[in-house]
Amino acid sequence: MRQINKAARHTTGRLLSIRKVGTYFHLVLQAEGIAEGAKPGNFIALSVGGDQSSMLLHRVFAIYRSRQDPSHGAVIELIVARSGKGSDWLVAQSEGTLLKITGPLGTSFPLPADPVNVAIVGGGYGAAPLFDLADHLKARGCRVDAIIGAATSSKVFAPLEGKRTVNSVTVTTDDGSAGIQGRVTDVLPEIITRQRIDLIYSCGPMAMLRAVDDIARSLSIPHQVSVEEAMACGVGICMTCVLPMMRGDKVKMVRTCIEGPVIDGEEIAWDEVAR
Amino acid sequence: MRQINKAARHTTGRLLSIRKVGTYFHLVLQAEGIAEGAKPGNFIALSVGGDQSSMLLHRVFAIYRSRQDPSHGAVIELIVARSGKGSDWLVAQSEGTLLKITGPLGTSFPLPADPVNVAIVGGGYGAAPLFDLADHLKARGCRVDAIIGAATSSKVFAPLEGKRTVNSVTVTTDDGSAGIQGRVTDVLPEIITRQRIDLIYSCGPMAMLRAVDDIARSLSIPHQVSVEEAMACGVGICMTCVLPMMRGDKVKMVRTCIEGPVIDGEEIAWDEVAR
Amino acid sequence: MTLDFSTTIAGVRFKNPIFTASGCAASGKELSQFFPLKELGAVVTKSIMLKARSGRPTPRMAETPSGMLNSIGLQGPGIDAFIEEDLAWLQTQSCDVIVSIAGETVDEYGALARRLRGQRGIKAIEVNISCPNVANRGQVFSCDPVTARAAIEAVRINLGGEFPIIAKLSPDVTDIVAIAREVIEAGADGLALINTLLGMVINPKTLRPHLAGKTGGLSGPAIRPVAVRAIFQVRERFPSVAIVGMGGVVHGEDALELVAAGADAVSIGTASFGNPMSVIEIRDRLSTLIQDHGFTRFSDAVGVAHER
Amino acid sequence: MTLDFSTTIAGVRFKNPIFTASGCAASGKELSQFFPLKELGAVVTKSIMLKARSGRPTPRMAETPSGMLNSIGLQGPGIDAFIEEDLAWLQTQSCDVIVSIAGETVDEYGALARRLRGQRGIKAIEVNISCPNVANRGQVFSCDPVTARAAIEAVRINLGGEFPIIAKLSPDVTDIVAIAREVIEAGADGLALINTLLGMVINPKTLRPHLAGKTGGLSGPAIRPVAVRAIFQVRERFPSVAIVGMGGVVHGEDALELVAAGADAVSIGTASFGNPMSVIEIRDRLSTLIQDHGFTRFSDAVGVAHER
Ligand SMILES: Cc1cc2nc3c(=O)[nH]c(=O)nc-3n(C[C@H](O)[C@H](O)[C@H](O)COP(=O)(O)OP(=O)(O)OC[C@H]3O[C@@H](n4cnc5c(N)ncnc54)[C@H](O)[C@@H]3O)c2cc1C
Ligand SMILES: Cc1cc2nc3c(=O)[nH]c(=O)nc-3n(C[C@H](O)[C@H](O)[C@H](O)COP(=O)(O)OP(=O)(O)OC[C@H]3O[C@@H](n4cnc5c(N)ncnc54)[C@H](O)[C@@H]3O)c2cc1C
Ligand SMILES: Cc1cc2nc3c(=O)[nH]c(=O)nc-3n(C[C@H](O)[C@H](O)[C@H](O)COP(=O)(O)O)c2cc1C
Ligand SMILES: Cc1cc2nc3c(=O)[nH]c(=O)nc-3n(C[C@H](O)[C@H](O)[C@H](O)COP(=O)(O)O)c2cc1C
Ligand code: FES
Ligand code: FES
Repeated sequence: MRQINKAARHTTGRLLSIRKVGTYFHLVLQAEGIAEGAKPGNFIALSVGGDQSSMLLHRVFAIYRSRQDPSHGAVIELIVARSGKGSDWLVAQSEGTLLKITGPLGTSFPLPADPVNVAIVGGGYGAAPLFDLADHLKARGCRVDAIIGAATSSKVFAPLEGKRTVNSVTVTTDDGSAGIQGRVTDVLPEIITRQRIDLIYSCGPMAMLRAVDDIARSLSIPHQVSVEEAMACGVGICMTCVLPMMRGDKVKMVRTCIEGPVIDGEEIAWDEVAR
Repeated sequence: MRQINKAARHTTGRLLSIRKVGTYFHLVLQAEGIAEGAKPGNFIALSVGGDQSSMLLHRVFAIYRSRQDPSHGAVIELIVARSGKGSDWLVAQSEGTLLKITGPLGTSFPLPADPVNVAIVGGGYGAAPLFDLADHLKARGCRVDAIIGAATSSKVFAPLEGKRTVNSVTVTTDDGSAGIQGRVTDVLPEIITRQRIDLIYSCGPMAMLRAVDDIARSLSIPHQVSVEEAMACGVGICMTCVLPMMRGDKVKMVRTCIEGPVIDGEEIAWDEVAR
Repeated sequence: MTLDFSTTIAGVRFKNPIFTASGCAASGKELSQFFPLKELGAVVTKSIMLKARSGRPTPRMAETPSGMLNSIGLQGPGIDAFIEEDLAWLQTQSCDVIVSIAGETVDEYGALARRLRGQRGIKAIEVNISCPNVANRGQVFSCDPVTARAAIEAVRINLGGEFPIIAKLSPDVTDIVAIAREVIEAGADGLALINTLLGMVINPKTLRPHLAGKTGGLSGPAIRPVAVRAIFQVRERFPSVAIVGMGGVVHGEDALELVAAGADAVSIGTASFGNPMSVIEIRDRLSTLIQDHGFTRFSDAVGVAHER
Repeated sequence: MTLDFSTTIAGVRFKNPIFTASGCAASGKELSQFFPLKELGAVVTKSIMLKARSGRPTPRMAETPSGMLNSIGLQGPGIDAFIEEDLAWLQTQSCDVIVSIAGETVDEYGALARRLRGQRGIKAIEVNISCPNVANRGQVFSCDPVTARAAIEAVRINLGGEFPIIAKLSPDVTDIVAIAREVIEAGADGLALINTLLGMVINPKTLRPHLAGKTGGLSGPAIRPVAVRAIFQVRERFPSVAIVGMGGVVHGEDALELVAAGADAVSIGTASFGNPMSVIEIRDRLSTLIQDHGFTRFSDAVGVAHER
């Protein structure tokens, strides 16, 4: 069962390093008290802009990896895309900047008890948390095939270590600048069949998640989705991040920062999702 | 005659250096097109806080010095006190920060045609522009005696080069931590008599300016005052910086960013000034 | 010198004057992982309606300069589930609770009040007659003196004097003092000032309203000067009514502004979205500031800006 | 593809839709050292009254989060000196001018209009019936349908149809559409939306109102969502009335928001205080954005947010 991470803390952490990876930025943050309890799929929330900022709301990012660093203690790593004023500010910070961090937040990817065949499907920066998940899956003896899609090659996030973890990586790009030209869903059915996939995990843009879920539903393959809804708080108090989900036979507006971001694909009432 | 500086430009300049001087900060800014036309007494306006700042209004600072730098071209220097959120931000910037600068603004100190005896009276950071003025006065053969006051020693602004320019420096502090314990006005009358002062220039907190003006008026000594009113724009368009001044036999609310900051002491309707 | 940091709202004592703002702390559980709720003066719960309600479609929020728009549309489980689950849980937290209610009709306000009668663990009822996120703007009861009065009267009659009534008003009116007068006459023991301002953001890419509900409520520091003004005006005219102030409080200094203008307590809303510890940080800072100003009782600072 | 960036307000053509906001560019001279005034769609002058007026005492301003309060109190030289000096000077700048007027009584509005009749170099009259910085809040004509109508009628009758009339409204009303209807019926050819919101700041050190005049007008990006909402609401109800939009425009994107909501032109106020080149930068950026959206005529972008 997915469960909300109840170990959330609010703390101040130092930005230990920031470096460009394609069009993304790889950030390493000191996060004492947060990194320790983080599970794959959890996210954190950051305050941005500094004291006199006009930006009040939290910015949330999936935890790419959390680990114990020999010299800096508990750290978390993020993969950040520039997509607005807050992320612009964040990636313009330099090492040493102090950041207010809240986390770990949200649900995590449920892990199968048995060593099954798994496909991870990531779009853009959505691939980041899936590689950490793959690590855990491999440790349980699963076979893991990765399908990583993006608009163009510079937006493909498939780090070397990540690639080593999984059994295979298939890259797709919309413009064909890397891997196969097309969408992740163009290659997914074939891989499902070839590798006898038992379970799918996906993370990326909502349109991709929906397309993947269509395939999973049609083949009755369990599908764990990490969704992305606009969030103002990330901690469950604002009710802005809701997604229509099936609860019994009713559609309910459910907070994706509390009952998500990782959700059973079949629970999502896709037809009611606003576009 | 004091005249508004009509050479004002709006430009972007680089912060070339920033260093602490007592409780103040000494800033050197690249200010191509601004520094060239600056006269003693003029000020500049800066935007603060960066793109996503909640602070919209200009911050104004007297030009401490303007000069041609061999490697950086036209530069201006400021002496900045921390006194609120904008100045806090400014002094936290590091070399290389780009700043939007508007200037030179306002009236400048009128210079006497003849080599007369001058007293400059500065309070706190208000002393800064007076040393540049002293340079010009000395070039015209004036004798210049400086009286520099502050609450405490760390707030006395009397740089070495400045001290060398003038004929004498008398320091007063409220707490006696440097120079004579007391106010500038405690020592001014005696210096006026001893040095046969013909003309007074002052710059500092409004209460000090008023007290100096009382003395100047009672002895019928011409007094040029650089006033400090809260300014939103610094360029004459908001009408917030007004001071009640005599215009003929009427009191008018006059913009101190346009008809000031340097004003004839006797024109100020002190009794109408809000406290 | 220790500070008496308690405050009294319509005869009810709260241990300190910092509350959550309705709709900005859900029903308390979510914040309780960051600090014990009993650290707060009170938890003000999200406005609850008679029936379960799914609220408006997304996008439900837009960040604006020093503020945000929301159009949640009063999503909630309905009063019965609220009492059984949320209120029951809050009672286990030994924190003081103010329940916020919102009706679609005058009768619904009455029914909500009846339903709360006899419930334990409630210190006061906040009556939200000012939510801008309803399809029919005519439903903003507090924009009209007649409906404002009617809603408060319905609550008063049905509550039977059991809890003090705090009427929450909208700043989107020509004369907030006139509306305040109506609700006070109708039996409100206190006022909550202010709810959000009606606003709109257009998405620069689509050139269409960004919120699915088109308009939303503007909150955050952007509106603080409006809140201070509203509190000041109402306090000036009604020196003895209780006022719970809110609107853009992010720092202790901001809370002090509202207190000096006349607020007996201060609710924190949007600030919590960027920092879940805001309420605690603001409480502690306010306490320090009040002592720095030489007060030994919080209540002496209330409305001090009105002195000459 | 070139852009037709011109706009038409009540039959009068302006070369581009970016204007200064009244009271935020004095009478134009001060900005002219940074750029030629004829670069602008129009210079809207500071509201002028019948007699010279010294305005309110200082402090007259307070910076607020993403905004500011001002309480200038309509300081100015009076209409005669304005015509002789300011207007005469503006006529030498070959720029288009909109003169803003403000009266203390209905008769004064009439007298101001009479005085402007026959003056050359004026493209339109903006009638400020919404300044919050007057001692008696009853003087905010646009807060009351009756006085709003009376002031505009007085201007119309006395102007004799010579210039279009733009009525400037306050957002501090329960129903801005109702006020808009009154002034349109009274003969306004266009509306200026919005004037400042009434606000207050308490000085955290003195714990007294920071402004000498206690309350002031809130402007800047903080209020932009309110401006967009007001423009959208009025445009929806009155598809063909001319609207000059204003309120918190700092970037070209912000101007586009107001245009999409329904503004035929956009005035820039507070932004100029932090950057005197704002008006030009916003004009250029808006032009680029409009072309990026595929429009060839500015007027096609006006009100586009109302389309489904
Ligand atoms: C569970 C989750 C995990 C995420 N993980 C990552 C990640 O690993 N790397 C990454 O680059 N991005 C991630 N995002 C998206 C990221 O949160 C947004 O790109 C970011 O908040 C945009 O902020 P901004 O200031 O740049 O944009 P703005 O548009 O200025 O943001 C304004 C407000 O809207 C919210 N908002 C806007 N877009 C989004 C969005 N797509 N998702 C959530 N909130 C949004 C912001 O939080 C903020 O409160 C994740 C989102 C979610 C929900
Ligand atoms: C002509 C003139 C010359 C000045 N020269 C210097 C100088 O050389 N060094 C120095 O340290 N300071 C100088 N000041 C004062 C300086 O402008 C203020 O300290 C500064 O603006 C405060 O900004 P803040 O953001 O820190 O404070 P805040 O209080 O946050 O400022 C808010 C707003 O009020 C205005 N404001 C607040 N206090 C003042 C003030 N005292 N004067 C003008 N505007 C104010 C700011 O410009 C801003 O728009 C001068 C002021 C004037 C008028
Ligand atoms: C997301 C959100 C939801 C809100 N929901 C409610 C509500 O249910 N009932 C209510 O009375 N006020 C509600 N409000 C208004 C707040 O309680 C508060 O009055 C307003 O936000 C101003 O305070 P702030 O600036 O501190 O947020 C809500 C505000 C926000 C931002
Ligand atoms: C300092 C100041 C003075 C103003 N004076 C006037 C005025 O004289 N007449 C008027 O109609 N509006 C006046 N306004 C209101 C502006 O014209 C404009 O409506 C308002 O500030 C919103 O726009 P902004 O956010 O771009 O500033 C003034 C605003 C400010 C900030
Ligand atoms: S983001 Fe606030 S409740 Fe989910
Ligand atoms: S500071 Fe704006 S007019 Fe002087």
